[in-house]
Amino acid sequence: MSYPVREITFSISPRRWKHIWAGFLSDKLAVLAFSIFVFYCLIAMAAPLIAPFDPYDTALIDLLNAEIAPSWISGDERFLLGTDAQGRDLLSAIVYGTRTSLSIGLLAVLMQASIGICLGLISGYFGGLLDTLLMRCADIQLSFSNILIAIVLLAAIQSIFGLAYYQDHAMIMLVFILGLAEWPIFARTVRASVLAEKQKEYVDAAYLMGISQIRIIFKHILPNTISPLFVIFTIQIANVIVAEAALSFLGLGMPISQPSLGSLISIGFDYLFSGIWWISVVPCAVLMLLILVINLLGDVLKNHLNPRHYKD
Amino acid sequence: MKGLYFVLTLMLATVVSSYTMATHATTINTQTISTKATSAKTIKIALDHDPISLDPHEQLTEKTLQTSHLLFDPLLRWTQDNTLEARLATHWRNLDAHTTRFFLRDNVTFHSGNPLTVDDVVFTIERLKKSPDFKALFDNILTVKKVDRLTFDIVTKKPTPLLLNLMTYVFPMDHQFYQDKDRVLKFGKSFASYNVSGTGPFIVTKREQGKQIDFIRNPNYWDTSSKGNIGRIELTPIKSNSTRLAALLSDDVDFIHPVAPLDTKRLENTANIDLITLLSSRVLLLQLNQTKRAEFQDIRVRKAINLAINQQLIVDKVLKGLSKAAGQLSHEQFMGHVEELQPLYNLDQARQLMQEAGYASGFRVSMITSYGINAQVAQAIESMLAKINIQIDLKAVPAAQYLRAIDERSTDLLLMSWLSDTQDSNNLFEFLIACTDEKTGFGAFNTHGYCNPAIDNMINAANEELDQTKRRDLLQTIEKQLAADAVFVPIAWLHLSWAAKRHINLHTIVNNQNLYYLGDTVVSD
Amino acid sequence: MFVFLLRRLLQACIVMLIISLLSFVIQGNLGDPVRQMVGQSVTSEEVEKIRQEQGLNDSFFQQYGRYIKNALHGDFGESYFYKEPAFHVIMAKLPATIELTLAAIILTIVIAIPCGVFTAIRPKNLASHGIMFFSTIGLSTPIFITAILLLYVFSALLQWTPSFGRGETVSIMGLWESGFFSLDGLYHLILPSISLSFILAPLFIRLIRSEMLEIMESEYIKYAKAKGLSSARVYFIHALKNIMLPIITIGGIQIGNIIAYTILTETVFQWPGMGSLFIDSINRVDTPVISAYLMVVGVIFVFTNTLVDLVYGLFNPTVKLAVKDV
Amino acid sequence: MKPTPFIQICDLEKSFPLKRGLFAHLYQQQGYKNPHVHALNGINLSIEKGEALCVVGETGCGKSTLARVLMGLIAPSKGQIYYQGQRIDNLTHNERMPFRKSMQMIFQNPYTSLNPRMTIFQTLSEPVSFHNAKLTKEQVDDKVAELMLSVDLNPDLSDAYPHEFSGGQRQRISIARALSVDPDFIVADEPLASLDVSVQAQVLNLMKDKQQQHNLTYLFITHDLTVVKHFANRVVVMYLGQVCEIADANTLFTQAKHPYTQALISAIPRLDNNAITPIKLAGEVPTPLHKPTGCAFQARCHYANDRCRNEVPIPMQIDVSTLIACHAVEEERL
Amino acid sequence: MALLEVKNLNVSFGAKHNAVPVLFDISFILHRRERIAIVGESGAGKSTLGFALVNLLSKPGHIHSGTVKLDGTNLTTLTSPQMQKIRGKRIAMIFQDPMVTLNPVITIGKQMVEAIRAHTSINRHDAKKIVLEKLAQVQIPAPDIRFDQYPHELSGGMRQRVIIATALLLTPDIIIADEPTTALDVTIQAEILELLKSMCEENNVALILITHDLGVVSRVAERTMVMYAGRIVEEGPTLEIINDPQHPYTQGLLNALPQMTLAGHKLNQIPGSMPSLSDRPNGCAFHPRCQYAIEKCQIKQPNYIYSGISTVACHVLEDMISETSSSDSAFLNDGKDVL
Repeated sequence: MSYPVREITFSISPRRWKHIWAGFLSDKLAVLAFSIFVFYCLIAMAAPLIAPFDPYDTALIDLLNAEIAPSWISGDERFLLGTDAQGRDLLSAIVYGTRTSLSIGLLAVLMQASIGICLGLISGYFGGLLDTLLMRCADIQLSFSNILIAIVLLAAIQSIFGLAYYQDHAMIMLVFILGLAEWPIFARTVRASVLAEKQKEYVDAAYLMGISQIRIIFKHILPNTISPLFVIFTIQIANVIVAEAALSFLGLGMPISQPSLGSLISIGFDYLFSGIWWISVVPCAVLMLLILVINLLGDVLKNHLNPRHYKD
Repeated sequence: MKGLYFVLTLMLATVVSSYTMATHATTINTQTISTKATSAKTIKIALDHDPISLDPHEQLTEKTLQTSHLLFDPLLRWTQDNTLEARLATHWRNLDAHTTRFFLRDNVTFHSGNPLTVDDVVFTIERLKKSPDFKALFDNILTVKKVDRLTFDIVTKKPTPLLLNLMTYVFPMDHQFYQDKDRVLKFGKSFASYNVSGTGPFIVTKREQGKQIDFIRNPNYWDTSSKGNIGRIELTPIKSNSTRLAALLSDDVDFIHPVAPLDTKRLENTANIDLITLLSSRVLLLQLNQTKRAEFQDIRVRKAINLAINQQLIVDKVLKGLSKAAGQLSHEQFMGHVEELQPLYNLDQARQLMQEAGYASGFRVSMITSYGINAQVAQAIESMLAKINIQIDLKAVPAAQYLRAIDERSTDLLLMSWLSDTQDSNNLFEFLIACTDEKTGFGAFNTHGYCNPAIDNMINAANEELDQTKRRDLLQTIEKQLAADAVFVPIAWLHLSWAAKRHINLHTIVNNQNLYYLGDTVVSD
Repeated sequence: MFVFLLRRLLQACIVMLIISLLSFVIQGNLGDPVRQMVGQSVTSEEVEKIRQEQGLNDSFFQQYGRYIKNALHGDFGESYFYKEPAFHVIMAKLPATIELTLAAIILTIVIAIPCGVFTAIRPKNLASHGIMFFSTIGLSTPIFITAILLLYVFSALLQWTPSFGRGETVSIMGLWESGFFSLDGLYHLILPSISLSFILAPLFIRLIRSEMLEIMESEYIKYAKAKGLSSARVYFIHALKNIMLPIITIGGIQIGNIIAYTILTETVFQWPGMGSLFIDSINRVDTPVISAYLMVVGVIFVFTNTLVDLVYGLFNPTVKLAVKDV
Repeated sequence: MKPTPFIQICDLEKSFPLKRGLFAHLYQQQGYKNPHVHALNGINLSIEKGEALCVVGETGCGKSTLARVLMGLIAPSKGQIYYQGQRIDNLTHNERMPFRKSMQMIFQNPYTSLNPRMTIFQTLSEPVSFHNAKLTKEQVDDKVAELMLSVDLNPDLSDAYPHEFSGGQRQRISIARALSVDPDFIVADEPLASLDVSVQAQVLNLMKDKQQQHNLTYLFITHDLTVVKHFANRVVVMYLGQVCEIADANTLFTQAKHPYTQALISAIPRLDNNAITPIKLAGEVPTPLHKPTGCAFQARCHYANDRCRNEVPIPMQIDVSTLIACHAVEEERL
Repeated sequence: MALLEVKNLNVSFGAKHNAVPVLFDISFILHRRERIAIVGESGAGKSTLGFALVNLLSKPGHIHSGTVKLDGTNLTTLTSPQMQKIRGKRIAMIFQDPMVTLNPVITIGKQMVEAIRAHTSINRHDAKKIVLEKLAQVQIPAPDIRFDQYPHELSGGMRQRVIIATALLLTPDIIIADEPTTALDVTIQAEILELLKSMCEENNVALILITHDLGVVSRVAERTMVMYAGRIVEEGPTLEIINDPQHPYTQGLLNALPQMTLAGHKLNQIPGSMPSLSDRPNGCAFHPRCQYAIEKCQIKQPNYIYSGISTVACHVLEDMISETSSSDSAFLNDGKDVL
């Protein structure tokens, strides 16, 4: 006796990313934050096109123009946001500073992510002594703050390469230092996901199919560990930018001739009591907004990628 | 389990506290003397840093000298209008070209109660000759001869026109107090760096390095004519300009130094706060390293750089008009000052000179500066030189590395400032202009590699020339020659700035060598 | 327990070794300590003499060997600036930093727990949105900006609070210089601890909130409700006790951050603690202090981590540290 | 001489160290004992071609460990495994490759046994193209479509992700994946545990069909005795890492000998006959860490005597197909 | 009067405008000391029903309409403090997984004592006495040791006993047991079921057993309700339903059990799977899987009718009955009222 086999109707639930995207669009704050972030990115990418002056071209800077207030106060239309103590157009400096800060943020986090993901995958998948060693290192490093580690690394690198070399390659060096400083966050998250994923039977199934371990790690496990990383990736960008700003504030970051937002603020702080408020306030506001926006994006991602909100 | 936590906590507490105690023991605790004066005032001072030692011979810096003026008295001292004033030496006379006789003040006692005698002065000058920092200055003094209890002769190797200037550095130390414990130690703890017995108006009661020094007035101070009414001083180092200013604005301190040029405008408009700025003889100059860069060997290039830099603009914009644009090294109060040498600025001519020299399209050079206001001046120079196509890779570095760069002559352009130790032009020439000589220390800061034997000879001659007119001629000739050769770019004579609550009467106590005699300060109610 | 402590000790040794190597690489390369110690008009001959005396001209390995040897005897070298054993210098500054962090932590706890719990149990409430908004702002403001703004507004403009230093300290049994027991000391503590907690509190508010939200979904919370327990008991006994675990863990990791934040806060407020000492030492190239600082921070890290693990064990009955040896 | 069994398991043991990490490692080298959890304790078993051998037992009895050791997912601590007479337990991942095609596994949880980030096509085509490198893209497509049809799934859905399917459908995909390499032998580790009753039937029927179609041999692990009765040819009852009883399915359900088997059978929730009251076992369920001495079951057994408490019973052949490890049965107290 | 009377209970998830109904028109009566079972596969809404009865639906869920009357008091309109007094005291609950039901960081004893003290003014000491007594009652050896232990120190079966003891502490009127044995081993399962049954009998407690296992139902419950996709499809005495299921779904469910089939034969299977609550088919929710489905099934939800054995919601059955015994219509009309 047999029943007529019917193809059962079932719903195809919307694809994961479509779902996230839809949830994202319905969140007004998220859209706002995202638009501002995109705006920042565009500005950073198109800095040479947008900035009215090239702040690195010292020939364009005239001390005669020093300390002009923003145009709505001074009426000087050449300098929308005014000029700094050197006569550099503040708008241009901020545009380029944003470019520097964002690049350092992105590149350093990319470096953190690549180191962290690789070590985390290896550590989580193979386990054993290597895992213990790597995670001890991660623990120790994580217990010190990124700024502290960066200061130490900075000093070490400066002493190895010499300060002059450091300043010439400050951006790459900072990326390197900040990239090294916080890989454990990625490594630990990846490792935790890998440990969880490794328990899942699809990994065993793949293994039983004879698929090589490298392929299992990268093709099967890695894609499943990605989503928490998006959140960390986003928030880390903010952290790295702040760390770079803090280093610059302490006088250890970008050189004065190629200011990042952090060094602009650091320079500006000397002017805080002097009445030339725009030199510090404007970069501060730009930095804070950037960090705020990235953190908000991190929150949004966290909410939408959370398995609790999105049932598998 | 809980017991364990207790033990752990206790262990931590013990470790920490034992060290706290240990450091306490090391803070100075001379006998506490109550102040007699009923009208005694307490003032709080915030400086950018505190003296590294209480030993007046350990380091030749403004901070040490300032402290020495509180704890000791010199034989002579500079007044506000840059003349010399007798202190522990009442008078003096030249016996011959090599010998000068000094007469000491009687009835002066040290903090320890010992009376001041010539033995103390002999001890002190001998010690100065051993100090690494002061050695070079006192090298010329052959011996100090004791004549009687209060009279002594100073014999020099060569005629020394600036002997009196030197005597401002002699702060007689209590030789009985320091006997056998008089080592000058740069690293490590010496007796003298923590224990003081001077003749000065103040006594240290508490010292936590990097945090605070407290002074109280010496009740047995010899100078009874002094109207000074400060009973107690609390001196705190505050490094950050903004925090220091905030401390003054929030009434936490009465007196700060320095004030960043930027903040002067704000203070001018603040009620109850006096801002004093004085032009000092500290000169800021840009050295062009001829050894390292062939381009700088061409006088046209050096001249062009001189012409391209607008000193007056730097002074107006960066230094807020408080400093003075310089066209030479010697400050106007110095003997070597040449009135005609004014800063030059002519961009067109500069460009033309560059073209003549074959560098119309310019070149790239490196430049090092220390942090702070120098870095801002450097940036201004950077953009000025960019206009004659000289591109600068500017680096601002911390002091320690800055000094290393000087020692190694590792940079093409160097921005540095120099204060004459003797209030005389020749000190500038000796260190900045003379050919580098490891042995004598001459040219130690000559990073431009300019070496002119003729000028060296003139420097040596001036050192021995007692005739003021001839000496003036010598010094002015050097200054003119340097200007003609465009060896370096003088930028400005920098200013000093203080801010204080009005009742401190700040204007009465500061001088342009950054010295203030708080012992004589009268604070109003 | 013994094994646990032994393990920690080993870990501490490894940490120390790494730090000592790092700090030594830095040493002598940051700049010239001798140059800083002498006045301007000193001959290079004299400088060279001092350098020789200090053993700064020896080879790297000689110096490192000497350093390790001395370190084993508890001697981390003498500060060039303070002319005292670097370790003593650090220890003298430690109480100030500990008190600052303690005040900030207390402030953080007082703010974060009620706010975090409230936002979790009333997520739709307007006040919750407000708290979350401010916590995001707080999280996004670099600590040096917060500190400078607080200093500017409350000290310079309003003159409500002191601007620098620790104020009057009271010696407790001669063991500890404390600012906790004088009005002036507490007064001085306000701004620095607020700016520290300005960055810590948002972090913990968010942590508590998300943990709380997660726990609220758990079976045992539902069960506690089904038993008819009052909401207060459910939230503050059943839920809070469980979120203590992740909070302790994250809190332990934050120790490192707090130490870094104290560097910035102390620099701005001229707080005479370890952090400002560290930055000053970097600028002064006082390398013995720099390496001693790193060592002490390393010890603090190992110590707090151990403590965190012990406390974790207290809160989590399923963790047993005392694995008996077989 | 008996013919070589299809799969032979000899004295299989598996234990897990309790402590891990650097310290435990050093510790052990110093000769200190690191306590181990014994998940399998000397298992002897043979599986004949074409049969469905069911392994039953409660949580923690080692049945899943048995499956994983058998498949080479974890290495045994001791003992040997033979596949058609060839020893396979000591092979490396690569050496084992030839056996991968003939031995496959179906897992318990259909929600975790499929990679959530791979479409069904990717999941199924990966082993197909991996083991048949020569196949063209079209051939792979065809093979995948064929596989999906064979488990009653519409091939049009091959581009969907696992979360778009129901539990039963996912389990069918798992079966299709196992079948994709045309195995002879399939280990099914509680494949029905997380499925609803109505869906269980679908999967069970499908497995039965495939057995007939492909002449498959099953090692079927379950805790549900009603399924065993329906599906198995032979049954292995395990308790705390040891085999209690091996018997034909019919024999087992009609005349179980071992006291534990009896208790298990009596505890089956029955629809029809509520007259059978479950045999109540004494005491607590021991964990593999705190294993009682003697017979593993003695602490809960009503028939235990001193011998049971001290001496481990040795499995004893009762008749052709029945094997029992019990002193009580041996002494004919039961 | 009935102890518990549920009438036309509708539960929805989500906000008003896009609310998804998850329970439809649930009505039933529970008498004192009665043991009833709610049977259904996962996703049928049986657990939701359990929580709806005590007003503990998790966040987006809410009671849309209908009443739950306990001794005449409508629970759906009570304020939360009022409801708090009911929960634990008059209606106790037992959850599925004893591993996660007890708070891991609080000792067994404290968790039980607090349950007493939440509803009575008994002091700690006396409460402990009651707790120890109840622990002994559920046959936990050495209750005084267990009292101070943490949940992880107990085995699964022990924990479920603790939970049963907790439920009995204040001798409630009703215990709602949500899959109390699913997470346990077979041998333990039987013991726990026996315990639950005997405890209810001894303490005069009514039991609502929520389960997917018909075998469990037959052992414990007197009456059974079968749920499918948020609706009760069949209700009646347990044995009758098992022996002669009326609804096609119940039939399919029973026939799919291996024990109903001869060994070696193919099992009867219901094609497809239960629809998710968010896209329930129109009409009778079961019609896409029903081999008897007629056109009407796709359009209209069937009403409840009494088949003579049980009350069923099925168009096909309704048609069959009205064809065969149209004279007996009065009997059929009664169907709805029975519920």
